[in-house]
Amino acid sequence: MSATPTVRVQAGDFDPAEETRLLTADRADIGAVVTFAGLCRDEGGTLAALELEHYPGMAEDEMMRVAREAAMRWPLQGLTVIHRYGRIAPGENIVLVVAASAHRKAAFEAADFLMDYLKTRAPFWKKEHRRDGAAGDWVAAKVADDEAAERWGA
Amino acid sequence: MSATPTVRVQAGDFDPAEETRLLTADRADIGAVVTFAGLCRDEGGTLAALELEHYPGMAEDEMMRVAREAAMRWPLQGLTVIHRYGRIAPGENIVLVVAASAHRKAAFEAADFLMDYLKTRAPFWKKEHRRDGAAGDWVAAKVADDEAAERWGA
Amino acid sequence: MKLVYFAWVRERIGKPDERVDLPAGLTTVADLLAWMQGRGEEYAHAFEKASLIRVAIDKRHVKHDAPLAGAREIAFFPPMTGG
Amino acid sequence: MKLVYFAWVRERIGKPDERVDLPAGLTTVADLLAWMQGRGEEYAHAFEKASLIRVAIDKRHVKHDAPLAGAREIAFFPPMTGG
Repeated sequence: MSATPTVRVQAGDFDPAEETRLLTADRADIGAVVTFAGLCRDEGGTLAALELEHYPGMAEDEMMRVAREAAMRWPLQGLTVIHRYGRIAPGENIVLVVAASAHRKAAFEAADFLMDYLKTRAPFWKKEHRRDGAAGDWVAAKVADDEAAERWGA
Repeated sequence: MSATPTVRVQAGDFDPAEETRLLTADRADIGAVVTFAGLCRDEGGTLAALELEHYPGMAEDEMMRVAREAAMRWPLQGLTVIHRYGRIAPGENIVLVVAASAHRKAAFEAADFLMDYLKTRAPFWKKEHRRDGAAGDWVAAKVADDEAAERWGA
Repeated sequence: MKLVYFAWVRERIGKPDERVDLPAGLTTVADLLAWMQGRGEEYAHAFEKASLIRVAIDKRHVKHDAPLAGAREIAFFPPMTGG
Repeated sequence: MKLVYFAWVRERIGKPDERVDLPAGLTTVADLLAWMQGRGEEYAHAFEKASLIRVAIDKRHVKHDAPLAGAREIAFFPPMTGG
């Protein structure tokens, strides 16, 4: 039975090292920790910032549903998922997944699965603010993201 | 063209957060950072420590060959691979991979690939020291590890 | 019924949420989407490609053939782009 | 020729490395493995399952059909268990 996941939706930054430490401290049954950090890119210098809109309440619920699904599919000793909202500048963190397991493949697959599902199921939307002041656009969803989620066959 | 990988073989511990910072600081073209940390497990309390033997020179060379192969296959902005040797206690770090890319899938796949190949090609051997003082054994290689490496079709 | 809008659906309609009395005869999400299209120019614009619009009832994703019965809050939004 | 041993190959032979004059007529790694088996009890033990032993010539992995010509350092070890 996997550990209960930790899920947070927050405006402020997170610290991957501290989140990892919270999962691994004072125990010796973890063999593998995979962390995924998603960062805001500047798109070749054209992007001033991303504005992340979310559906409060549903964002947390949906992230927890996906995290619980991962914890059922893979034997995890710990699982943390954090997603930021609001204005995020290039180079800043957007999303974090930390998956800890006795086994390498479980940690990799759980983190990969979580990111695929967050992209297609967690209610967040990115708007681009352009550096040249022109009106930014909402980022379009990628068909590739739906396909990536489908490969897990849920 | 991917960045030149950083490869280190060392007795001392490493700091995943610091290695990540070195790859991502002062740039805004990275969208995804995947880190894998492999830790020493206590095997249900039976293990006192792992002794990691390595082939100096070849270990670094082979890790760099695998890292360069990953950097050719995936567009990476940064790639760091660190492997420890010597006596390692339960809960301590053994191996670290940090892969940074503009894209999530590249970072995930490169880190996964690297770990599969390190296991089957990097000249390290683990010996178990048991807590009860009985003579420890060399850890046996897993057929599953060879199969995992083969799925990349190199 | 509380209706909630996000991202460009919200921008096109011009408000983040509203309370609306739904007419009798709307059974499914698809029925509601068709009715929304007829509520004025801004709604016609927001829902012009109704098949693209994602819907959540009481903060859970639903398909367009889902029943409306029992819903307290219905959200409309474009495909998600988090992560 | 410098021969180098690791892990249980090293333990069974009882030393980490040695300098050896190889006899004429050894062409491939497989030839060398067969010769090593005959060098005494500890070698017979270390190389009893020769097909399991991994070999590196000048710090690069080679297969058992690889030629020995030009080698300066040959290493013998079990399948690796790093990572």
